[in-house]
Amino acid sequence: MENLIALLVAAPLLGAAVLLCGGRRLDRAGHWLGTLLAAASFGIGAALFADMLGRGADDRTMRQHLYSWIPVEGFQADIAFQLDQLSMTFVLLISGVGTLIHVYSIGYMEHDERRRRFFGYLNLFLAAMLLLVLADNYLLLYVGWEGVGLASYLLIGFWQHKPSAATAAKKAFLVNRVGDMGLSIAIMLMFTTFGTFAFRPVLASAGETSEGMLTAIGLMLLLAACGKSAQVPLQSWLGDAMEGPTPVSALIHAATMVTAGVYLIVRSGAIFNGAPDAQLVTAIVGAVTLLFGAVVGCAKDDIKKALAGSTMSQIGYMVLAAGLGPIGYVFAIMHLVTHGFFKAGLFLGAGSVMHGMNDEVDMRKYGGLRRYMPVTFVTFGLGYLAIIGFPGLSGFFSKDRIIEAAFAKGGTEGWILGSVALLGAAITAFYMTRVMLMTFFGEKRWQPAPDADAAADVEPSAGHRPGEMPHPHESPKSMTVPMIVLAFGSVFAGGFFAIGDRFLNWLEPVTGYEHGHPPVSALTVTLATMAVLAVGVAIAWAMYGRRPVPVTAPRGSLLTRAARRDLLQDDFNHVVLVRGGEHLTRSLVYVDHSLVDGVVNGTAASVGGLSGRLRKLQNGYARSYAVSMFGGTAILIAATLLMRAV
Amino acid sequence: MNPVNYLYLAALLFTIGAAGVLIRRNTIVLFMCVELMLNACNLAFVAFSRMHGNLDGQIIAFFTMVVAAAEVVVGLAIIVSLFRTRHSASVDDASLMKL
Amino acid sequence: MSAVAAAASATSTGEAVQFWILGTVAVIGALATILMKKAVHSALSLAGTMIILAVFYLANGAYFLGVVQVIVYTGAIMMLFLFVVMLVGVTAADSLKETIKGQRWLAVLCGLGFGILLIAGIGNASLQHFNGLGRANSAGHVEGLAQLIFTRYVFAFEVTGALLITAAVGAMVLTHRERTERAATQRELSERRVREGVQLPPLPAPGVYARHNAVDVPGLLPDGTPSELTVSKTLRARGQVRDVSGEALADLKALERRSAERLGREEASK
Amino acid sequence: MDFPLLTVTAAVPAAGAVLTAAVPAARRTAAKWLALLFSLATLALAGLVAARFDPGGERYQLTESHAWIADFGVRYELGVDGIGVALIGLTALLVPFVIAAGWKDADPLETRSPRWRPTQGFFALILLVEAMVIISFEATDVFLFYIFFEAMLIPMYFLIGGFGDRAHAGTDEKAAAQRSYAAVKFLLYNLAGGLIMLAAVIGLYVVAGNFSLQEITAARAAGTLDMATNTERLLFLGFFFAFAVKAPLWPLHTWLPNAMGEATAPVAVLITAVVDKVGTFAMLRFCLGLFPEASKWATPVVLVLALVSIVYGALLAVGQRDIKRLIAYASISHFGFIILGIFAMTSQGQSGATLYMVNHGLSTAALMLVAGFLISRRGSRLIADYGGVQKVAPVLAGTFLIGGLATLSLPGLAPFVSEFLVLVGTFSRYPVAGIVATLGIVLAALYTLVLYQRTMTGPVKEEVRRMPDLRPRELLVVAPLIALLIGLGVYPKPLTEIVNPAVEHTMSDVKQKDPKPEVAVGSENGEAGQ
Repeated sequence: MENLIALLVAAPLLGAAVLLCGGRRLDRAGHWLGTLLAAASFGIGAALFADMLGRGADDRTMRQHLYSWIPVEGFQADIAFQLDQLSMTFVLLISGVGTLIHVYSIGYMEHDERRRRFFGYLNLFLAAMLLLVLADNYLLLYVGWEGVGLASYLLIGFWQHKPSAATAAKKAFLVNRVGDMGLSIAIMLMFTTFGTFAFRPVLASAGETSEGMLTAIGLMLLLAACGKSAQVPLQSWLGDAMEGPTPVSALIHAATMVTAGVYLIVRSGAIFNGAPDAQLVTAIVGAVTLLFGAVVGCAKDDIKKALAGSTMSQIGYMVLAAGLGPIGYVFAIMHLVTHGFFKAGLFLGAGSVMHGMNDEVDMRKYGGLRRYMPVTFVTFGLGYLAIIGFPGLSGFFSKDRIIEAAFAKGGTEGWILGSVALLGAAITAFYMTRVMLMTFFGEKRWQPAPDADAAADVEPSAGHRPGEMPHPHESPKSMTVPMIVLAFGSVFAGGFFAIGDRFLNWLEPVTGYEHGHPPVSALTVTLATMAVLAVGVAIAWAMYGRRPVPVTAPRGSLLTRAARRDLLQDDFNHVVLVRGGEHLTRSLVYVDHSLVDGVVNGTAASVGGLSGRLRKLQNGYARSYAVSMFGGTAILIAATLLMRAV
Repeated sequence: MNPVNYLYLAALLFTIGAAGVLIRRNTIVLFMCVELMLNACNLAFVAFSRMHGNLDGQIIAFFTMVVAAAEVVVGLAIIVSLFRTRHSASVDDASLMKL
Repeated sequence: MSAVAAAASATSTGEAVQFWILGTVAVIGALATILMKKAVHSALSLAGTMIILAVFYLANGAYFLGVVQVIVYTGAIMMLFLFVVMLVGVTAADSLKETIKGQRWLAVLCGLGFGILLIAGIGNASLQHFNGLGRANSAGHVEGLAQLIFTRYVFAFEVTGALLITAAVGAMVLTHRERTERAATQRELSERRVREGVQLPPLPAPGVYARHNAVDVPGLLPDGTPSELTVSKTLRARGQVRDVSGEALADLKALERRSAERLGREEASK
Repeated sequence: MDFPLLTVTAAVPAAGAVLTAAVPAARRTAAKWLALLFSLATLALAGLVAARFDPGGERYQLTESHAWIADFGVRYELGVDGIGVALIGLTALLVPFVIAAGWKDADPLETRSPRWRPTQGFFALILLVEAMVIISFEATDVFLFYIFFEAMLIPMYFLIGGFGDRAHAGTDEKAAAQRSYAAVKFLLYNLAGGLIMLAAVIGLYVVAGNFSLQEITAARAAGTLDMATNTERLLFLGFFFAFAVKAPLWPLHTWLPNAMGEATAPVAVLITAVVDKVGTFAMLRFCLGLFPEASKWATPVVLVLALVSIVYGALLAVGQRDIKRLIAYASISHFGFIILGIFAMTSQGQSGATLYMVNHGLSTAALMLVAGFLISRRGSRLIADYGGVQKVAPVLAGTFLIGGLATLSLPGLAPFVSEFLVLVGTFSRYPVAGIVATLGIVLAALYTLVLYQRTMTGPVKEEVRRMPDLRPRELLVVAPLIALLIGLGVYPKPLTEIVNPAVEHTMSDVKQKDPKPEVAVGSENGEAGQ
């Protein structure tokens, strides 16, 4: 069975290669091929899962060594895979959700002339993401890590003719590169410390090095995770990434890629366990992002950006949980999986709504859609209930455990982290209710499609004409079926995992687990969560359910306006990094031209000038030459006399 | 009187001649200055001859004279042809050597 | 200085007197050579200096050279100079104004430096012994020279001969102008004049007959102004045209004054 | 005596140059094919060299040695180690692409005059450069190396100055002036370096008594040849200066943007991917081999200069408005990495630097050639003149993107392997330098993506609306390069196998050992590697 692991990656990679190099001949069948290969990957994953379930808990790790990748003295990097329970979880999530989204895209991208390429990119993403979770060393993980970055770049910028999309893609890649710097430094640190960067030896001997070194490695890994998982301070790209087609947002920027950071932290648990400082920083980053994303989510009128804020916030929960150490790892992953279901479902629902509304993304121009799009409404509603943590649904189980674990961290930080998590839950309830109410309830606030000038800014997937009023309609089967499947996951996954601690037992051999002792009882935490949840929903109802929503956004408070602008982080980046960078490069161009080149050109010019002067001595007058001759003779005589005198 | 004085005189005449070469522009005068320099040398040679008590210095002076004669012949011919083409006897007019 | 050395290096008082007087004159002559405006004057000064040098040669026992100096240098070479000066223009005076920037200062500086160094060098050398030519001239002075020239310096002598011949040929080649085309005949010349139509008749004669007996005086036009055309091209090129128009007027004035004087005297005598 | 394979490998392109130059004016297509044929023959010979080279064997193989100038101990000595084989392979590989990409570059210069044969001249010069570069990689006699190191300037000068880029914003006269400025600058910079090196070469002879690299290295290793510390340092500086100009290292780099900007894209590839490699190669072979102690002495300064090159080159690349100059500055940044790897003096760093030389050649060739195709279509080198090309010419845009991704060292493409090796190698000995160098990763992404965004994405500009996609000839040039980039990125083992022994020898020359990891888990790792 081990030998099948490579096929998990190979299948979608083959799809990407064929679809991207195949040319227009494949235009008609390309999307089926892509979907098929994604499904094949899922099938192989399922087979391996079945095989793994058949083994004992300690014997579940499978390995496959393909070949030595970079054989250099003292440096061994292998193309080798490791499939354990943690990787397996991800494989199933990635290939499962991935396949569903392939199916969804068949309908969503129907009108796009470049659909073949879209599927090629999606396959490329799947391959890279699977490589990321299957790698048995950090360097190979890095390959997948950058690979998903590339796929994300290509997919965000899929509609490249839109300058905003191209810019967003570039921004995503660049911000991720900053994170990648962290990862590469972490790998270099590992290499100098352990002489290797394969998971097994590094994690096994993590305890043998100093805590300072582990903290350094941990912080660098955290930097990488921040870039990929859009955590503060590297979160700014995620909102812009919503320029990509909606299935991309669902797959990459909600369910899978952005959770890679969590995977990285959990995978490197042994390192973090030895570095409490790094853990604390991780938890703080998670908590800050949790609030940050939630606040941003409250202010956005763009449905996808509101969901993006929510994604950020939910990943903040996961990072927070991962930062808690062994008491949180399992719940981080559990929340990751349930989040994968409901957030993908929510995004697909948003895509469906946009599909029916002439690609309008402004929620203020929605309203009352529940009657026109019943399936979307129901699936989106279930996802909504799941994310806010409605009792019994997925989010309830996973989020509740994280809040509990945060309190269980103990001490002041436990209280602070727990309260932040609790507060986050309230805000989540608020903004998700807001999205729900603005989209599906209330009166119709539909607007005619923007005119041709603005049309360039709109996703061209649906063939609508400018100036036309939207005719909301339910999406085709290829789109609704994945939504339904994901809705099932949103409803039942949490319960399935949590009841009987199934998920805990499954992952514990890999991540380890220790039971925390929260200062308050688990029931209290649950009840408190329920209470803040109710408050959040109630406030949202009061603001958006009871009274009509204005079509143009009110000016709002200072916080709202800041939140609309992503809490001014972009402005900060713009002023400090972009402007500063521009000035730096411009002045360096000047320096290069005038100083570095100037010195050389100046030398040349002064030699030329000196020659010009000397040339003037050559005036053609025989008498002048005679003077120099005569002077020369005099000097020679003087020299002779001097020599004699000496 | 110390016969070395002849040498001093020769040196003085030589220097005057050289200065003349540098100062004068008229090719003919310039040439005369060259002759003056040559004569100064001859004087020195003759004085040396007397000092050393052999005739070699005089022989050299003699050769110098012959060579000077040849030189004058050719030099004056050059001056004449130069004057024919340029209508000027100034050395500064023959300054085509400059860049 | 020891007495013996002093005696060996001493010369007669007569020679000393001669040296100081003639030496001074030689230096003055040399200075005049380089400072005189007119080439003729320079040549004459140089000739003088050379004659004095001939005397010094004689004083130093180089009788042959002294004579040769007078005959060859002063007699032949300097005459050659004078011929050339005449060819080029006797009266043409040089402007002593320096045209090359800094040349004169540099020349003076170099000259002074060089001279001082030379004199210092001579002073520095240990030239105290004066052997005299007594032994060398024992077989007769000219014979002694001849013996050296035809034995030790015979090759140099031969080469000098070759040099002289070469110089003579070179001088001829340099001054000789090969005719590259047939000389125009009288007929062709007149035809060209007619064709160009600038000056059909022969050029007007210089003012030789009217007032003056030299060819450098231009003929006067009816209004009394001199005509350049009447003077030879060479003189014009040299700028040696003499303007005598003023002279004529002055003469006229003088005539009038004299006549007035005479008349006045006559009037006075009345 | 064995078949003189190395001589023949260098002689074939030289003969090709002569024959190409002799083709009559009317048959210029024949000249092109002839040149291509000879470059392919050279490639085959280079393949043979690689095949006959035994990685486990002697340090220098396929050696040839003949007396040349006996009075000065100059010998005609050739021999290759793994690094040489890799770089000869790179050169022989790239030149056919350069010729194919420059197929029509000399056409605008053609006139009706039967005497004036620019096409023949262009291709003959390219082959001449190839011959000289190959023999530089082969020479194990310092003097022999020096001669060809300098001689290759002459054909390069004519290639830059005589066959410049026609795409120019200014008037023809201005363009010609800039071209000749670039060519003269190239020549003067490199000549200055070369002159200083000549002094050092003579100095080396005075000290060592011969020019043989092998003998001197052996004598130094055996301790029979002592150099005074200062002498060694001065000689090292003399050699290093010439190589740093050629490489080019900050602040001696300013000739490169001019030369690459003004030359046509294939010639620019020749400059940066082939000729400049002689500089870095020579640092590894001559500076480290002949003057190990002085190299260690100079390491801190060289590392700082390399770091400055990396960051400075990248920042300037961001600020460029001209596509080709941007690539030139990116190259300066990459050369910084190569030099960093060489002077980090770890086996990872040096293996990485050697791989980097090859991979940088491939990636820059891919990016530059596609940029050249792009420029030839629009007739402008300014980034601002493009926009939305992706929409009208997707294949061109795609290949451009892959070239760009290779330049930014995306994992999975060949440059990543080398860049990471350099970084790890540097980091393990000089952590701060390693961290500063990683900044280059971010900046590389910045300039590449900015370039791609501004030229390829966004609304389609009116001037590029009719731009044709890549033609078959052009695709044929780019596709193998891209395939190689991917292939060597995924499976670099053939290359590392050749290079590793040579690196070990160099490491023993400088008597350096890799730093040991803090926690010894090496045995377990080795097990995992099986």
